[in-house]
Amino acid sequence: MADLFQARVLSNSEVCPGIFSLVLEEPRLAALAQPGQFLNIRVNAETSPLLRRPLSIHWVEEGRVEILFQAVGKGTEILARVRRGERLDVQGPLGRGFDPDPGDRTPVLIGGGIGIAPLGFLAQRLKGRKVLALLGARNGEALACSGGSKLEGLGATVHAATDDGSLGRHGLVTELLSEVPADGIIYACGPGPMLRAVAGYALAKGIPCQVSLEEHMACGVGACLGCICKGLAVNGESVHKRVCSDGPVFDVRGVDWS
Amino acid sequence: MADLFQARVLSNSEVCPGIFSLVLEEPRLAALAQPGQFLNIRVNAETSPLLRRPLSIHWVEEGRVEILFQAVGKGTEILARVRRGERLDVQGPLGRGFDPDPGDRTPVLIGGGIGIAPLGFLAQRLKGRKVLALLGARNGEALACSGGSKLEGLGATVHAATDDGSLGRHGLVTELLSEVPADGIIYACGPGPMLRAVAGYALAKGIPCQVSLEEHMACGVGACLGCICKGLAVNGESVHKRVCSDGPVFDVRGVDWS
Amino acid sequence: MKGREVSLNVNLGGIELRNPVTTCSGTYGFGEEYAPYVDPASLGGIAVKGLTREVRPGNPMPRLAETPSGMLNSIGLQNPGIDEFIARYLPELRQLDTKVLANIAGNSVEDYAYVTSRLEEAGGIAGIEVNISCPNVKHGGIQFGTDPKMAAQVTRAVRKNTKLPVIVKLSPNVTDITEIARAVVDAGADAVSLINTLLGMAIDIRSRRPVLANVLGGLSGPAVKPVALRMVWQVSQAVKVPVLGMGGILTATDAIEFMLAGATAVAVGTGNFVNPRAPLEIVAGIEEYCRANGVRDVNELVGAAWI
Amino acid sequence: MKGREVSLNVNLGGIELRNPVTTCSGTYGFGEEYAPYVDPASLGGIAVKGLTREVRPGNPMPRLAETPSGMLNSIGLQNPGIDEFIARYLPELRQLDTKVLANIAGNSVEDYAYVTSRLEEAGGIAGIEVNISCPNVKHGGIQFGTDPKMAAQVTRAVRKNTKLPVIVKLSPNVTDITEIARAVVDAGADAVSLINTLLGMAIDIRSRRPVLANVLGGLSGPAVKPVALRMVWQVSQAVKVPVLGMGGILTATDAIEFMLAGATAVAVGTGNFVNPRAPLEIVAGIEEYCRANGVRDVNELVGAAWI
Ligand SMILES: Cc1cc2nc3c(=O)[nH]c(=O)nc-3n(C[C@H](O)[C@H](O)[C@H](O)COP(=O)(O)OP(=O)(O)OC[C@H]3O[C@@H](n4cnc5c(N)ncnc54)[C@H](O)[C@@H]3O)c2cc1C
Ligand SMILES: Cc1cc2nc3c(=O)[nH]c(=O)nc-3n(C[C@H](O)[C@H](O)[C@H](O)COP(=O)(O)OP(=O)(O)OC[C@H]3O[C@@H](n4cnc5c(N)ncnc54)[C@H](O)[C@@H]3O)c2cc1C
Ligand SMILES: Cc1cc2nc3c(=O)[nH]c(=O)nc-3n(C[C@H](O)[C@H](O)[C@H](O)COP(=O)(O)O)c2cc1C
Ligand SMILES: Cc1cc2nc3c(=O)[nH]c(=O)nc-3n(C[C@H](O)[C@H](O)[C@H](O)COP(=O)(O)O)c2cc1C
Ligand code: FES
Ligand code: FES
Repeated sequence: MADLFQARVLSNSEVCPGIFSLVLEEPRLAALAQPGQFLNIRVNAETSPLLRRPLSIHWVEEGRVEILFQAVGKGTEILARVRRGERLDVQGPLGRGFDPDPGDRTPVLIGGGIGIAPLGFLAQRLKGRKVLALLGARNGEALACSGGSKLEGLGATVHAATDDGSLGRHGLVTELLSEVPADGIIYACGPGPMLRAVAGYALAKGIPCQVSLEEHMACGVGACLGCICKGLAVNGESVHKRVCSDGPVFDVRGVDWS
Repeated sequence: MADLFQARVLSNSEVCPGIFSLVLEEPRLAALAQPGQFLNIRVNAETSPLLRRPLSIHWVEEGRVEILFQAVGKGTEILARVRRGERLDVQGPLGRGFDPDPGDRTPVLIGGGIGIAPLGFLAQRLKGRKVLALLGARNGEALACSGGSKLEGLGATVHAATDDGSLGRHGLVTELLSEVPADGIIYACGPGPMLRAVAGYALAKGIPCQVSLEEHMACGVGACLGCICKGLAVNGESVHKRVCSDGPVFDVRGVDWS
Repeated sequence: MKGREVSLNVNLGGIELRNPVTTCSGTYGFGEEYAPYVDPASLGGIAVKGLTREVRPGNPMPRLAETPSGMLNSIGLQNPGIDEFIARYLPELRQLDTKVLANIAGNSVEDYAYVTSRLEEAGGIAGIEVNISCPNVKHGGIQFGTDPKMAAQVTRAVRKNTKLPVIVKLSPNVTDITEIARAVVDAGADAVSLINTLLGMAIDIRSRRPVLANVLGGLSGPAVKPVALRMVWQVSQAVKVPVLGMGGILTATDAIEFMLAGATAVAVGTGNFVNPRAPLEIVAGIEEYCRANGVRDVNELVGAAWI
Repeated sequence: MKGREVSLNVNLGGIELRNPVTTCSGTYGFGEEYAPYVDPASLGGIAVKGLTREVRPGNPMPRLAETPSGMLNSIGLQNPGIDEFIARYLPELRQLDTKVLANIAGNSVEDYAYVTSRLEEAGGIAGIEVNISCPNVKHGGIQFGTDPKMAAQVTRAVRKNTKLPVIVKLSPNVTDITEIARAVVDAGADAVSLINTLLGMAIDIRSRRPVLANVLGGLSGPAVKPVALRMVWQVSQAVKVPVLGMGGILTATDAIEFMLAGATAVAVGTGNFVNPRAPLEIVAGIEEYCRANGVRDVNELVGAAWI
């Protein structure tokens, strides 16, 4: 069950330009966390910015929880200035994460940009399995520090695509989709258009696939109905699902991609 | 003329419990500043707290401007966390300060609590004169670090009163008023009731007296009419004066104390 | 320093609350979402998401925008409809050891009457909060809440169909909120709640389009507190029934301000998103304030700032 | 990267502004207080503090309260009266290389007419902004600004007594601001400005009293921006005259949002207190935005977000 923590910041550092690694010491949170879940973090005690910021869990080890975030606006910029030793108001773990049991299928982790981050934690749980990772980022450095090197460290086979061609294929990660084996199971996180392409591919090929969606959030717990996506009920009817609490991870067959 | 500065923070430290010394490196501001003037400081880039915080100039030396502040609320608590090397959005110097020419009178500086702070800068400008200081604070430590020791360092004769009796008289600084010589000229800053008592004494004895008043402010430059005090025109009529721009320092004869 | 006991009970138009702290409709789901953080038994009550006769899918996305010290929402009353509510959510809500307010909305007076009688039959709720003010639904809220005659009409229809206490929730988007308050009280409201959201909007300068798909949305959060306090101050002095105050409450200080302004009880809305434990902290803070100030009964605070 | 010239001129109901950025009445004194930070010649115009027939001492202190992302004021229209204004302040204002708007208020239609004709005689101002909405003065603002008939009456009286452009400043404390806007435009307003402050209050839980001596005050600052934007959006589509938009503008992004919503020009109020250089930065930011987006004439932005 989720809870509120005044989590102690063990470290916060810019691991590559604009990307920060924030490590929290919080054993109970670490014990509860599941891959694909997120934290809802209050960035300061003031009323502006007002809302918490949702950030995925990137890594869990020895009672520590790490997140990776990109400083893109007010909230994440304030977060970038948090220092070791301070306490951070953290709510979580929230949402439904990945189903980390691939059965006898080959796990294929597909991540774009900072969307690679949550795949790190998933790979930790898949340890011992042969994992294929298809990763895309603006350049090799961003790819490595968004989680790419950690995936490699865990023994995953990483195929890369970068916008500037500095690592792997010069292009989009979706251009690597043909490398997904027929017996694969896809776990994907990244920008909307990437997920749409991945979902289309998986549905067409009949490959099981889970995607982690993103929406602006207010409550993060399913109470406000602000973060709706179009889902499909089992009977094929279009229904509203809450990204924060019915997701953020959805089976592609449960999402209305039309 | 006042201006806006992105002033570099040279140091910011808690000099005694709850009282902070903040030193800014800003030669042009230092050159413009007059004793009794204040700075209007934006405490963060967010919209809450929204308004700047007025803080008096405590000390000016070699292109550096020091303020002393008590952490009493949202704004000052944020200010307490500012670190060396950061830039602070500072507006000033603002307001009409003390008339620092005592003529042939003996300058008597009367300060209560953090109101001692601006008297430091005044004493710097009175250097070479025989200065008497009557200071009050909650205890000896607060008195010393609010500016008391700096005044002594400049050669002023300091008579103290403290709430806990840890230094000088056990009581209020106003109980020391009888020590003001008949040829004195009073410069006072502190809580409202203290200033009222000082003004009453000075008016009754015919001793020239300038007091620094305080009001909540919005603009700090005389534009909003939010910080009004009741003044007296030369003809004795009651008029509204702006504490921020007609003051904060007023001749006691120009204030309607009724 | 456990001093004397402070009595925190208040009576909101016939509903006995164990303390004056409740949660706002639309911000607390159906009571289960915040269960990990707050035991409903420690609250005066909770209000559920607005219910309508029919299933409502709500507005298209985006539905949210953050604003300085506030937020805009245009959820569009998404809800499963009264039947599904009674079948699926009410049984669990009945188990909660707190007072449950059913918030209702509709397109017509008949809709309000229908939903009311369904709730009356079903039983298990403590009172009905009538949303005459939701600014999101084109053929609904806005008209009822801004016209005293229509507001009274809805109130009468609800009143006629239930013995439960009726709380009418007022819109702040009016010239004179006391006029509407008087009208609904004359029509039988046992209490009034205020404020609903202020009508606002946001624009994205990149796309040069409104941020919300619905264009207009409701502003809530600390930004609106001064307006909400003013309206509670005005309404509580204009009518004899108790006021449930809301709008930007995040801390015990905020809640106490509302009570001093004349609110008998308060509700936390957007504040839950910022601090899920806010309602609990507010109960504790009110109790502490009372104790520190020698207040034995929290009702002494109600309207204590009136001149 | 100096690209093509961007034309920033706008016409506000007959007043040619060199750029769309002005300052709000009551927040910019009589034009001299912000001289150390902003050269008026770089602004479209400035509005002076509200002027009345008689000298007004204003309300008792305290007059200010800070609120989340906003502030309350109850200055109570303190001003030296129209005679002293003309004698003492107008000569210097005439020297400024910018358009000066005289903001006027009154207790009666006759007061407005009188102040208008005094300004007409005196000369040297670019237009008259008629404050029918100041919520602070018991026998003035509030009634005129919330009743379409009275708003029209004041507008006609001002119109009759001057050839200068007349801008009527609307109150946000109404059910339907487009109704008032239409009424004043039909009565001869050349432009409308909005919004004035939202009526609010604050309470001090220590003293258990309202913070402001006047109890109620006007809410301004970023907190009100979503409401102001919504009203500019509504009014600019409801009337044919240009809109001067204001309410919570602090940055160029804010100002551009107002123009996209339908404002021909904008005014910075509370924002000056936070950042005295805000108006300058906004002029620069609008120009930059235009250049980056291939906008040659700032008028292209006006209402560009309309659906
Ligand atoms: C479930 C979930 C998990 C996430 N995990 C991560 C993560 O691990 N690392 C990471 O860097 N980011 C993550 N994000 C995105 C992150 O929440 C946003 O970048 C952040 O909230 C922006 O806040 P800000 O105040 O810095 O930006 P703002 O100033 O609020 O906005 C800056 C820009 O970011 C956009 N933005 C704001 N909020 C969101 C949002 N919730 N989703 C998408 N765009 C947004 C705005 O539209 C704007 O363009 C996640 C989002 C969700 C919903
Ligand atoms: C001209 C002038 C010079 C000043 N010089 C100094 C100085 O040198 N050192 C120093 O420590 N303080 C000084 N002050 C007081 C200082 O401005 C306030 O303590 C500060 O603004 C409080 O801000 P906050 O956000 O921390 O408190 P808030 O959270 O805003 O309020 C906390 C408490 O402080 C009170 N308060 C807030 N603003 C003021 C104010 N302007 N005047 C009086 N009380 C206020 C509030 O009523 C409340 O009780 C000066 C004030 C003025 C007007
Ligand atoms: C996301 C959201 C949904 C809401 N839904 C409803 C609703 O269904 N019925 C209703 O009467 N009010 C609804 N409201 C209004 C709140 O109940 C409350 O009146 C308003 O938000 C002001 O309180 P706050 O500032 O504490 O949030 C909603 C508010 C928000 C933020
Ligand atoms: C301190 C203060 C004084 C004001 N005085 C006047 C006034 O005299 N006449 C008037 O029409 N509006 C007055 N206003 C309203 C502003 O002109 C403006 O409409 C309002 O503050 C909203 O803009 P803002 O949020 O940018 O401040 C005043 C506002 C403030 C904050
Ligand atoms: S963010 Fe509130 S329901 Fe998802
Ligand atoms: S603070 Fe605005 S006039 Fe003094």
